[in-house]
Amino acid sequence: MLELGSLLTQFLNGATLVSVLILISIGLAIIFGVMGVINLAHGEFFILGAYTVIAADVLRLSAWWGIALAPVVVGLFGALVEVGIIRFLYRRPLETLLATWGLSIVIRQLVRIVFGVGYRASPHPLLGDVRVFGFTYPIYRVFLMAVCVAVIAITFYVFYRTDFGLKIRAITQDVEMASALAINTSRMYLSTFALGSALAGLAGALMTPEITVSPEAGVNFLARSFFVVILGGIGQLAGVLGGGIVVGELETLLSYLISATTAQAAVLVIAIIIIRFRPRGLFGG
Amino acid sequence: MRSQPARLLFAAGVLVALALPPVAGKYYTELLSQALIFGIFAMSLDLLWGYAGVLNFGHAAYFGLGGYLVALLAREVQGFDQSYLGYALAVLLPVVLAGALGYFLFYSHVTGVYFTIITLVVTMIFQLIVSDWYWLGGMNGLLGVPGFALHGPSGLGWEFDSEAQVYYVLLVVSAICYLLCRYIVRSPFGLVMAATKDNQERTEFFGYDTAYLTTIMFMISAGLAGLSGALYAHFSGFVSPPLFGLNFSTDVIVWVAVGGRGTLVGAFVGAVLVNLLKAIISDFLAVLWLLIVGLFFIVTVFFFPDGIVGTLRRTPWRAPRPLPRAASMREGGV
Amino acid sequence: MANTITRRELLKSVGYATGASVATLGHPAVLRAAAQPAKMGILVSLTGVHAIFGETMLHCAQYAQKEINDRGGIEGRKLDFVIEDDETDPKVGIEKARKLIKRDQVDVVVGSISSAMRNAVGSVTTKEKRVYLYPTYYEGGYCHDGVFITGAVPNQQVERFVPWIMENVGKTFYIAGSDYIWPRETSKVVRALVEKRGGSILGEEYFPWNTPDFSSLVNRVASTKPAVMYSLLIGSDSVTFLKQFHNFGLKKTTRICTSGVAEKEAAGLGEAGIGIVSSQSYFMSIDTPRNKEFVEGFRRMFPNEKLVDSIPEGMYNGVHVAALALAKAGSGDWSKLTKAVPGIRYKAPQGDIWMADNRHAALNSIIAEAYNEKGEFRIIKNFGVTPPQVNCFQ
Amino acid sequence: MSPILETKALVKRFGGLTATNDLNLSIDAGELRCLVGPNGAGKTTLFNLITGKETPTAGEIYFMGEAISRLPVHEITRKGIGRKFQVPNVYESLTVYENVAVAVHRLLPTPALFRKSVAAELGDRIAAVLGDVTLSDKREMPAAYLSHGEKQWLEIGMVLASAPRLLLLDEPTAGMSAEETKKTVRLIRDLSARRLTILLIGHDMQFIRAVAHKVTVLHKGQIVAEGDIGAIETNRLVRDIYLGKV
Repeated sequence: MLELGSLLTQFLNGATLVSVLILISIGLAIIFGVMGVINLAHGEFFILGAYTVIAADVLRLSAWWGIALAPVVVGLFGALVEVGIIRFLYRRPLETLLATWGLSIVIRQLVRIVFGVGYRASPHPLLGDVRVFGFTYPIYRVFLMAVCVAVIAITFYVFYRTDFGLKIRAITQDVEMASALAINTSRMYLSTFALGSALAGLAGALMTPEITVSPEAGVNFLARSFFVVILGGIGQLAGVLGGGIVVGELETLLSYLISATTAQAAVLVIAIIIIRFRPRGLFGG
Repeated sequence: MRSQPARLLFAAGVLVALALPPVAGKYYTELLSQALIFGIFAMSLDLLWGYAGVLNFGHAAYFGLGGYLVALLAREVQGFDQSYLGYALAVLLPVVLAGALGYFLFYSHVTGVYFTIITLVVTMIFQLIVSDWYWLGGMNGLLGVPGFALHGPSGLGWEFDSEAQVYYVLLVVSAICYLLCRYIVRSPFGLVMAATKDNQERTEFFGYDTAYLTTIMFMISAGLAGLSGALYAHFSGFVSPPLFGLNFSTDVIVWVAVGGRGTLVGAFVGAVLVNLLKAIISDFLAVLWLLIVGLFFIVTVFFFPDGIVGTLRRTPWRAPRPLPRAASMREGGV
Repeated sequence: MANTITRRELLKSVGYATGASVATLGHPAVLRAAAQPAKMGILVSLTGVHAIFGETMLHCAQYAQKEINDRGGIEGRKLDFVIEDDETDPKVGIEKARKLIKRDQVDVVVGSISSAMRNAVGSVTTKEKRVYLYPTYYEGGYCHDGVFITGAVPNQQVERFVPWIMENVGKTFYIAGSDYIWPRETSKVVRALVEKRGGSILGEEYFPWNTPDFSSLVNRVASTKPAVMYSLLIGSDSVTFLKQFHNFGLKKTTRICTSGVAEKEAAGLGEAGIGIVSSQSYFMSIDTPRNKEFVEGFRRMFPNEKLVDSIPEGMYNGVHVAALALAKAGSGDWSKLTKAVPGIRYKAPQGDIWMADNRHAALNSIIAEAYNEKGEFRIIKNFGVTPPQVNCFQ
Repeated sequence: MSPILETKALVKRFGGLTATNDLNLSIDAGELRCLVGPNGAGKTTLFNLITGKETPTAGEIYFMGEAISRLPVHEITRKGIGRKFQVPNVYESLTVYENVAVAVHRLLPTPALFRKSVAAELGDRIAAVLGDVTLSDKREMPAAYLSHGEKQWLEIGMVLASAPRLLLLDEPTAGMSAEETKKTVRLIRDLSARRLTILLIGHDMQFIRAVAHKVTVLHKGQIVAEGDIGAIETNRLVRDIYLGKV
């Protein structure tokens, strides 16, 4: 009974969710891939991005300013965290895990103290529809997809076509070798962490009109990005794409057939079974 | 071998534990009872984390499973004593789940951080399922789990009503669990586990199936966690989805880290101390408590890696045995 | 920043209150002179997801406390609070309820938001024979000795609301809710009312907690074209859904009616909230001298609190009802107090309320529409008091 | 007499690199064989293939007549192949005694690992091993505190304690002083005299001269020469390989 229109909107809905998941997960994956650090405060970095938009609104700046500032603010914050905490815990991944979890609690409480505990709203930057083959779809969602594609393209370009990316890949392969080749690893780590944080902040800022903004909202997004990263294969840029597509489309499609909860449980079981046969994840090398 | 002062300290601890209820009053006795249950739970995590070097970031899944099983039995099965069946299943089901996960993960050489975040997602899924599945009580949880009771074969039975009775029962159960764990970690199996934690490759080259052995340790750990969950269900009379929560999973990590991982006793020390401290501090610092917890996490990692018991054990009265601080391959796992 | 300072002051006062209670610890009740303060345990979520309501609930309780003490306390006894944070975790709620009763020996417990928390706390208070007042609107059906409810049950939110919708908005409904007991119970009442009056329900769906994307639902609503979108999603899910509903431009054709949105949620919606019609027992904009007095007095005490909604008002009423019952019973004695609560009448900010024999409060049914992006509502119609209908099943 | 270890047409490729190329090696029971060859000749890869750490691209390995090349590490080890790594690979956080105990306990079935009493039963065996490697007086010391040479001996001791039929030694004297090397030579000769089959990788010609009966020379993953030490040392091809002419 699916007619073309609903099929198309359904596809676009799925594509939006996929874009969002990829935007949220890509920072997490980059940081893990390069540094071996799992940043449990990633959800809070995301929320900091959203609060940057709120803060911009309080300062009577438009939401576009908020979206532009968020990656800068959160990226700088990430750099601060790297210098203050992460730097001392290289090669101690479990300790990093604990420290970033502690950090996530601290950020949440600080956001609460500064912005208050309630839900916050800010004006929508881009209301309105576009017409696609005679059907309307919110223009902001189309914009989200475009940004996602751009972010992916830029990330891939940076990693595979620039000097910076070359050094990063050298470090990912073999840290000691990279150091021996006079690559300044600690500076590379710093920029990687800042970059990953900035991407989380950007995702948060972009999602502000579509989600609930409260200090506690970060954890849910953290859980989802873990899903994507585990399924796609940890530390793989392409894995994030694959994981995002699988999780997003499965959730959208399965929610037609079974409950979303069951769908998520099923995705996890499938992921674990896949890991038995492909320990590096579905799309891992 | 224990030295004189350590023995004295231990004996003093036992005496204090025995003499507490009349001094502490009803509320603190109950709080301590709860801390004992949490202590067993923390110890089960320590078995895996401290002795096998594998951190389960979703340990609450097994606790919650035990608790929910008991609550479901209490609701569904009437007319016969569910408590024994409850305990048995509360141990068995987590063991099976751990076995399955171990088979899928350890046998694929998934350890370290990778294992850790998968366990984290596992507990999130459990929380999702119990929150959203109506039959399991949903967000409202399950009410009406009976209290502790002991039933003999011929209608003989005791109900443990008063706070002090419950406390002593739990003290005995904790002691038994502790001795069991101590036996395991000091057995040749415990030694091989320690070896695996230190250097997995070398252990494999001695002919040990480390995936198999680690899975066994995981199963023991999960079973014990399930038991503590069952105890908790009887103790509180109520179970709800946050028992599976990420917060609870990280709480238990804090208890073990504070007490000192790889010490067993430390799990109890951490559970009792943190819960007591929280009860006291949150009286007048409710809003700041979480901030303190967060900072504490970070500070512990940096300045206090051995925990209380671990630090005490390095004091002069014991033979010095500092371990190299660099994490082993297994923990790194990257 | 001023916000933090008040919070610190608040914390100090809590510290003082508990300090005072420690001094009386251990004295048998008989030895306590009549002038000993009456003690109320206040259980709220100051941390975790429900802190959004918990903080205002606490402030409302404290404002009620101030009013009571300014008028000379309860029969000459000062009213003391012991405040505990349940951390939005029933596990902690149980522990704190036990503390309030066993250590602090409070006369009565007031508070908590979710049904899970009420179940947790209620299991302790009933066992320990202490009276407990629960202030939040919920699915109804919780009938345990000594647990009294000052929040609305479905019939109070819906009974007058649905006929009004059918007269003024339209007869075709689409229902969406969070997947748990309150939406399911409420929707049963809604469905019965709609079908009795010849309307139709075009769809009914439930969603797990923290659903990030509701676009599929929005599309289905768009294709079925109901006149009314009846939302029973709650908390952050409610905000997420209504934002996306707005972003898809559906508000032009379908009106949102809900019993799950009040001032706090509307504030998180901003412009997306404008036009939502909600049914609650209290709105901040009720235009009566009594409510004006309440809102102004409250704002004087807590200048940074912008919005009060029905849950904190229920808390405020709960404290007052508990105080009246304590005065009537003379002490926190279980058998006396459980008999004292039913029949208590109180002139609440929402209007007159009273405690019915089924342990629930007779509350006002009010319909209001959100009209600005600050989350403020305009009263459309106040139906006055609706008695609670409760079928015990919990 | 059939050989204890045999590789047939063994091939291992890593991407474009062929580390082991059509290798046919045969070791008799009780033999003390030495593997030599320049860096990158494929010596350690061969050890990895034999012990199951790597799976061959083609070919087969037979141990006591049984094909083993697709088995996991621990099962191959259980058939009686013990391996000592080049860099000392001991349990730094355990005591010397515990290190050996880990190796000894493998001889038990898994359930017996939960019987504490077995530790006492195996005490004599552990003590004997510690005596063999002259570490008896350091039994309670964490292995992290041993000198480099002591760690090497400890590891040899541990491998011996797990009762192998075939002992693989990867440059056992690397990083040892002259005195320590001498002691190690004595130990290896002693083991060989007890009819233990030993396959060792050596670098130091003097050491090889001191221990070996028969030498196999590897180059680019292939056997280029095999024979007793005298013949090998005068072999021109071998000389050219070492001088980098081939």
